[in-house]
Amino acid sequence: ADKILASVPGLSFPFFVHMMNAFKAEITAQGYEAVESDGQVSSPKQTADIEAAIAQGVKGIVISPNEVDAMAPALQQAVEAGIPVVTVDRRVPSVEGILAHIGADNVKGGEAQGNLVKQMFPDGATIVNLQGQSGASPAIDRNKGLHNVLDGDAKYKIVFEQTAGFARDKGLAVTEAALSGLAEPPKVIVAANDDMALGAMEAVKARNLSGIAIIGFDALPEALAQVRDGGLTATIEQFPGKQSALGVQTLTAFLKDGTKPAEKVILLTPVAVTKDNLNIAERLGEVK
Amino acid sequence: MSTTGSPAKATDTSFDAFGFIARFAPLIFLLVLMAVFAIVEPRFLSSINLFNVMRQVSITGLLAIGMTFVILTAGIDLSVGSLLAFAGLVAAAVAKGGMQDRFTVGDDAVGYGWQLAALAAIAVGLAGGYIQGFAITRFKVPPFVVTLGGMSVFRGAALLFAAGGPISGFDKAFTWWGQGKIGPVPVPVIIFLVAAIVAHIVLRYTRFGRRVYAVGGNPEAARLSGLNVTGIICSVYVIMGFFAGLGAFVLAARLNSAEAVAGTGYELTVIASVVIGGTSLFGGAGTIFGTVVGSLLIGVLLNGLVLMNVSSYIQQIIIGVIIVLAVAFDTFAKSRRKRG
Amino acid sequence: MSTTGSPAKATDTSFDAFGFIARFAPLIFLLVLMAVFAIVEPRFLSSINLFNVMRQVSITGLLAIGMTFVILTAGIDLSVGSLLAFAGLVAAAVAKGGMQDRFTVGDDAVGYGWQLAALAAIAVGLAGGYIQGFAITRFKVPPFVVTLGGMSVFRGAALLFAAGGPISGFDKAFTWWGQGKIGPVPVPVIIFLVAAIVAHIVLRYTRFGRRVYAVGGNPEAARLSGLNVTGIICSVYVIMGFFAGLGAFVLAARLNSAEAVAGTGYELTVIASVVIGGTSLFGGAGTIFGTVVGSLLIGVLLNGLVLMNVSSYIQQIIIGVIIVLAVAFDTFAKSRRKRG
Amino acid sequence: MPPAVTLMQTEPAEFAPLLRMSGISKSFPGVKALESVDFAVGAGEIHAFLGENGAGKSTLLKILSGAQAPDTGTISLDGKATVFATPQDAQRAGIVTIYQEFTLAPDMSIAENVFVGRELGSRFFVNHGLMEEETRKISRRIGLDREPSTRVRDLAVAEQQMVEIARALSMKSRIIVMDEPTSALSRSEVEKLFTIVRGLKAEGISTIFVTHRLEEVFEICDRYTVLRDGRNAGAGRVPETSIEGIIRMMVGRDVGLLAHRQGSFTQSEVALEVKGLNRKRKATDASAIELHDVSFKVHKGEILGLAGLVGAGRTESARAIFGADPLDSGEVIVGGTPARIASPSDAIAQGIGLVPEDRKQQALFLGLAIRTNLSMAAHDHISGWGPFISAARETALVEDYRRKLNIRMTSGEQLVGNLSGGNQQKVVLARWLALRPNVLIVDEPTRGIDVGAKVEVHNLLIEMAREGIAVIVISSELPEVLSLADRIVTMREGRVTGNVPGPGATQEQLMTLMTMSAPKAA
Ligand SMILES: Nc1ncnc2c1ncn2[C@@H]1O[C@H](COP(=O)(O)OP(=O)(O)OP(=O)(O)O)[C@@H](O)[C@H]1O
Ligand SMILES: Nc1ncnc2c1ncn2[C@@H]1O[C@H](COP(=O)(O)OP(=O)(O)OP(=O)(O)O)[C@@H](O)[C@H]1O
Ligand SMILES: [Mg+2]
Ligand SMILES: [Mg+2]
Repeated sequence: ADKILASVPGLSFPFFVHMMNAFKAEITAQGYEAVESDGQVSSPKQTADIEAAIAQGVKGIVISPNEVDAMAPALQQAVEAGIPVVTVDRRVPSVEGILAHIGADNVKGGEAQGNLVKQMFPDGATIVNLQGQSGASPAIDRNKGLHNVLDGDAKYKIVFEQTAGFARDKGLAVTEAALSGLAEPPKVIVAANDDMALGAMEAVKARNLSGIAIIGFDALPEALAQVRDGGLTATIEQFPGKQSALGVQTLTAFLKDGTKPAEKVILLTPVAVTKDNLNIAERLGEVK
Repeated sequence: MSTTGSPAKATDTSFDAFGFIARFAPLIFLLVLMAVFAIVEPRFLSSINLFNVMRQVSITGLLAIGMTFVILTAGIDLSVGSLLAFAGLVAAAVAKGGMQDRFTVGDDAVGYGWQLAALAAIAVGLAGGYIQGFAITRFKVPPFVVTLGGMSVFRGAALLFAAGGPISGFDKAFTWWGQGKIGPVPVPVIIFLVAAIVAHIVLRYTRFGRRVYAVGGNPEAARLSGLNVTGIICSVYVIMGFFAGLGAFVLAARLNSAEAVAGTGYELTVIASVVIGGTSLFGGAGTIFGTVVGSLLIGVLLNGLVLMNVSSYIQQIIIGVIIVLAVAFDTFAKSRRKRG
Repeated sequence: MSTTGSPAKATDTSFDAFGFIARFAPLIFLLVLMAVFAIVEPRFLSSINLFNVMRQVSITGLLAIGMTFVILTAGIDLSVGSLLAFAGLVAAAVAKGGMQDRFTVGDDAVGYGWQLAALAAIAVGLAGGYIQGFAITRFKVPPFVVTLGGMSVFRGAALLFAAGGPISGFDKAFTWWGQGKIGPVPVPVIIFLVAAIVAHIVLRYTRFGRRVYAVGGNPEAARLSGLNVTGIICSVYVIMGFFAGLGAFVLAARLNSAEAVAGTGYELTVIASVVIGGTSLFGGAGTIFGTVVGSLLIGVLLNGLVLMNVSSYIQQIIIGVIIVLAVAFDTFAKSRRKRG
Repeated sequence: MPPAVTLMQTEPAEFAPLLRMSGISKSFPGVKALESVDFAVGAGEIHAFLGENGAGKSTLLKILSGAQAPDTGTISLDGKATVFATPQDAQRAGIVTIYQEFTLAPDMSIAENVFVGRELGSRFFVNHGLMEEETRKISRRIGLDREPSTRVRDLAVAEQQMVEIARALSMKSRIIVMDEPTSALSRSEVEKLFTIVRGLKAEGISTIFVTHRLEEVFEICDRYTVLRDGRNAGAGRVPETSIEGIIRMMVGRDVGLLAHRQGSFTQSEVALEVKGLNRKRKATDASAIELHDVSFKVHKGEILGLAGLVGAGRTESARAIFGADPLDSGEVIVGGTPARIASPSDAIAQGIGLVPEDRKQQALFLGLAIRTNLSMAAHDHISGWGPFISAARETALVEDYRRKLNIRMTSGEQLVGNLSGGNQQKVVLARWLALRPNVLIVDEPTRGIDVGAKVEVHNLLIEMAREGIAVIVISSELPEVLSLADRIVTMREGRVTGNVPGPGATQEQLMTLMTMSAPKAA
C-alpha cells in the first residue's frame, strides 16, 4: 500500500498518543500504510523525519507540527516535492499550498477555560495559573487565551502564576508551594494540561481543602474520570480524534481522486467538559 | 627515625574555624539561603512549608542517595529518571491488578495490594541496575554510555508498557506511602531520612562501604588489594536501581498515578544534589550527609522561588547562579583550609 | 636499557589487523549498521537520504566538535543546548532588526542582515563560553556544575529574551545557510565538514592542540611543565561557545525560526557522539575523526529507524542498545590490541 | 617559632653560590615541613640533597622550582633575589626539575611528553618529525631504547623515569634538580645517567641530586646538604665525610648499613612453586614482555631474590603468579597443591601477597586516609559485628604498624597522599604485612625509602622469613638482593638464566647471569 506519514510533536504525551492512534486507524481504514513519526518535542527531529519521509517517497503527510514557525521550511519542502500536506491541531499559515488544516485553536481553548471561570464565578475569583513548559507553543497559546478573557476584568485576579512544565509531579509541588504562599486559598486552579491539574488535585486533597475548582486541558480519560467523580471541575475537549480522522480523510480523498476540501481551514471549537456535558467527550468510552 | 618528637603536631587546642567551615560549607550555604528566603517571605519558615520542601525533596533525595554510591566509584547513572518511570508503571499495574482498569478512581481497586506493588517496583529497579552494572563491568563500556543507553531503553520500555499513558487511582493503603503522615511528618520524608541514615552507616562503617571508596579512589590498587572490583562496581548500580524502584513506588503513591514521562530530567537534578553536597565526580570522596544537604538546597531553591512567585524565567537564572555559587563556596572553604 | 635488541619490536611487516580494527572500530560499526539498514530499506542509501542524514547531523555535529575539545581536557559542557537557544534568539532578533516584527514572513524583513546576525550568535556563544570557562578556572568549580548552572541560566535568559516565544521569518540570504545547497551538498553539511577539518588540524598539528591533550592527560604535569593550564581550559569552553553560536545560526537558518526551547536535550546527544567516537571522558585521548563518526552513527540510527517505520517507543529501546553496543565493540577491539 | 638549629659548616670565604635559598619555611595543615632552611649550590657542582623520608627535601625542591610557594624565606640566583611564582618562572631562570612523582601525560607519545609546552615547529604548528628526531637523539644518550612515538602509557616505570630525564635534558638549564631519579632505575641505567650528569658538570651546569642510595653520593657528588625534620642538619664537601657521618646527620644516631642474613635458613617445605609460566606477545602487542618457561621454588622461611635488568620479566612473573595478569600456560603450586589463581583475590585467598612496583598507580588510594589504606587487604582481621569494621581493631592495627615501621604521620586519619614518598611505601608494606601471608612477593620494596627505614624493612623481611613466611624479593639493587636472599634467581628477557645460593654469590657473578642469554643451572 502507499505510505502516508503521520507525525506528532511527541509520543510521550498521552494527548498525542491518542492523536497518533487516530491517525493510524484512519489511514489503515482508508487503505494506506501509516509511517509513524515522533517529533520528540524537537523541531529539528520532526524536520528530519519529514525529510526522511520525502526521501522514502510517501504519498501524503498528515502532521501536528511541534512548532508552527520552525516546521514551516520542512513542510514547504514537502509541498515543493508535490506531496500533499494536511496539518492538524496547529496551523502553519506561512506555507502556501498546504492542502488543509483541521484544528482547534489552543488560544481558543485557553479562552474556554477563562470563560468557564467567569461563568462559574460571576462575582469574581482568585486564580492560580499553572502554565505549561516554558517556551513550548501550546503552553504559550493556552496561557494567552486565558489572559485574553480574564485580563480585562478586575474581578478576576490571577494571584499566582508559575510553570509546572506540563508534568504531574511539578503540578503537585508548585500547587503545594502556592497554597503555602497564599494568604488564603484560591477559588480556581487553572492548568494548561490535565497532568498538572491532576497533580494540583492531589495537593488540594492533601490539604483537605474543598471548594477549589480545578480546570484541566486535553480531556484525557483519566481527567474525564475525575470530572465524573468530582476530583476535577472541568477539562477542555479539542476533539483530537475527530480532528485526526478528518485530517486523514481530507488527505486520502485528495490522493484518491484529487478532491480538494471545500474549506481549507476547518476549526472545531474547543469545549469545556464538565460533569454536565461529560458525554460530549470523545474518550469517555475509555473510562471505566 | 627519629626518637626526637615528630614535627607533625598541630596545635590542637585552638578552634579550627576554617576546618569547620570547610567541612560544613554546603550546610552553611543552605542555612544562609534559608535565612534569606525567610526574611523575604516569612511563610517560607512555616512548618507546613518546610515539610513541603522535604516531601518534595524526598524522591530525588532517595535517588541521590543511590547516586552517591555510584559517583563514589567514579561512575554516573543517567538512567535513573527512566528507570523510575518504568518501575513506577510496573508497580501501578501490579497494584491495579493489570492494565484494564487504568483510570479507576478510589478505594475499590482489585489489584494485588501495595506490598506486591512495592516489591515489583524494587524488583524492576534492581534488575535494571544489575543489567547496567553487568554491561559496565563485563563489556567495559563507560558508565556514562551504558546509562545513557539505559535512559533511552527504560523510557522506551515505560512508554511501550503503558502505551504512552498513565495508570492511576490506587487504594488508600498504597497512597499512604506518598501522602500519609506520621504525626506531623510526611511518610516520604521518613523514608528518605531512614534511607539516608542506613546509607551513611553502610558507607562509613562497613567493609562494603570502605571498598566503594577504595574502588573509586584507585581501581587498579583496589584490584591488587584483592577487592572484587567488578562485583563492587556492579553492586553500586544495583543499589542505585533499588533506590530508583523505591523512589518510583513513593512517587506513584504521592501522585496517585504512574506515568511514562515521570522522572524526565531527574538525572541532572540528582547528580547536581550529590555534587553540591561535595562528592567528587572523580570518585573516592564524598558523604551521604553532603548529599542530603545538596538535595535540600535544590529543594529549598525551587520551593522558595516559587513561593515568592518569581517569574519562572528568572527563577531558572537564579537557580543556575546559586548552584554554581554553592559549589564555589565549598571549593573556596576547602582551599582555605588546605592553605592553613 | 639492554644492549641486546629491545623486546619491544613488533613484526612490522605483517598487516596489523587488530590494530586496524581497534583504530577504526567506530567507523566499522557505522558501516555495518548502514549495510544493515541498506539491506532492509534500500532507499536508505539514496543520495538524497544520505544528505538528509548528514544535514540532520550537522548541527549537533558542530556542537560535538566543540565538545571534543572540552572533553579532551576531562571537562564537560551541559549548557550547549541552552546556549544555542539563547544565541539563536539573539541572532534572530538582529536579523529582524529588533523584536517588533517577530513574525514577519518573507523577504522584506528590515533587519541588519545575516552577517551581523551570525556575528551576534557567535559573540553570544563566545561570551557564554568565556564566562563558564572563567568560573571553572577561577573559582575552581567542576565543569559539570558550572555548565549545569549555565544550562539553567542560558535557558532562562533565552526565555526571558524572547518572552517565551519564537522569532521567525528571515530573508533568503539568511536561510540559505541552513536550507541552501552548493551543488547537491546542503550548506550545513559543508559548514560541518569544514569545521571538522579545521578542528582536526588544530588538535593534531598545532601547539595549542597538543597542549589541550597534555592538559587533559595530566593537568598537574602540564602545570609543572610550564603550560598555562588555566588559559587552555578556559579556551576550550570559549571554543565550545563558538560552536554553540555557529550551530545556533545554522539551526535558525534551517528552521527559519529561533525558539527558546531549541536545543533541549542536545547536551546528551552531543556528549554521546563524542564518546561513541572513542574520546575518553577522563581526558587526554580522542580525535575529531571519531567525533564525526559518532555523530553520523547517531544520525544514521535516527534516520534509519524512521525509514523502517519502527514504532517510536521501540526505536528508543533500539537506539539505547545500539549506542552501548557501538562503544562495547570499540572497547573490545581496543582491548584485543592491548592484551594481544 | 624556635630559632633554627644551624649545623651548617662555615663555608670558605670564596664560595660564591650560584643559588642560595635562605630561611625557607613551609607548613602544611598539621605539619611543619620546613623550618628556616638554608640551602646553597655552587656553579657546576653536583650537590647531594639528603635526609630521611619526610625530612622535607621534595618540599624544598618544589619551592625552588616554583611549584609551591614558601611561607617565608628568600631565593637568590647569582646573588640577585628572585621569586619563582610559577614553574615557568623557574624554567625561564634555567632551573629544570625532575619531580619525584611522574609528571607525564599517559596517552601522549614520548616525544610529545619531552617537548610539552616547548613544542618544536613553526609559530602555530608543531613538527612531529623534528620532535621525534630530537627525542631519539636524547634517548640514545641516556639509553632509552624506545620509538619516540610510543605512548607513555605503554612504558615500564624505569622507562617513564628516563622520559622525565630526557625532558630535563632537552631544556636549556643552569641547574637541574633531580628528585630521586635513580630510585626506579637499575645499575646500568644509573651509570648512563651519571655519565650524563658528569657531562653537564663539565659544561658548568649544576645538578641537585636526591637519593636514598648513599653510595651514589660518594660516587658522583661534590657537596651535600642534609635535612632532618625540616631543618638543616649538616652540609659540606663530600670527600670530607663518610656514609656513617651522613647517616648520623640524617638520623641523629648511628645505624647499621645493611642487615645481613647469616645463612640462618635451613631447608623446609616448598611454600610456592611455579612451573613453566608462559606468556606470549601477540603481533598486535608490541610492548608486552614475554615469559618463557619461568620456573622456580621458594620454601617456607626462605628469602628468594629475583635479579635482572629492566625488562627482564621479574615484575611480569610476579604479577602473573599473583593473578594480576593472565598467563598463556603454567602452573602455580601453593603448599604442594596446584592453585587456580585468576585474580589477586584468589592469590590472597591462597595466602599470597604482592607489594607492587609502582605504589602511586598500583597500591595507594591517595585521597583516602592512612588507616583505610593500611587495612585495605586485611578486612578479615579487623572485622567487627556482621558487615562492620571494628574501629578499635583497626586503630590498633594502624598503631601497631606505625610503631613497627616507624611511619611518620600525624594520625590515622591523615590522607596518604600527604605523606612523603618513603612513608607512603611503608604504608603499602604495612598493608601486606597486616594480611599475614604465607608467601609475600615484594617488588622493589625499598624504592624511595631512606637508609634507616631500609634497614628496618630488611629486618622486617628477615623477621617474616624467620616466622616461616616465604619471601620473594625483586630488586634492582644487587647489594640488597645479595644481603637478603638465601637463594637468587636471575632473569633475562623473560627467561630464568640462573639459580644460585645467596650466601657466597657476588655482584659480578649475578651480572653475568643477568646479561647472558642461554639458561644455565646453578
Ligand atoms: N601537600 C601536602 N599536604 C600536607 N602535608 C604534606 C604535603 N606535602 C608534603 N607534606 C608533608 O611534608 C613533610 C615533608 O615531605 P617531603 O615530601 O618534602 O619529604 P621528602 O624529604 O621528600 O621525603 P621522601 O624522601 O620520602 O621523598 C612530610 O611530613 C609530608 O607528610
Ligand atoms: N602496562 C604495560 N603495557 C605494556 N607494556 C608494559 C606495561 N607494563 C610494562 N610493560 C613492558 O614490560 C617491560 C618491563 O617488564 P617488567 O617490569 O616485567 O620487567 P622487570 O624485570 O620487572 O624489570 P623492572 O622491574 O626492573 O622494571 C617493558 O618492556 C615494558 O614496556
Ligand atoms: Mg621526596
Ligand atoms: Mg619490574
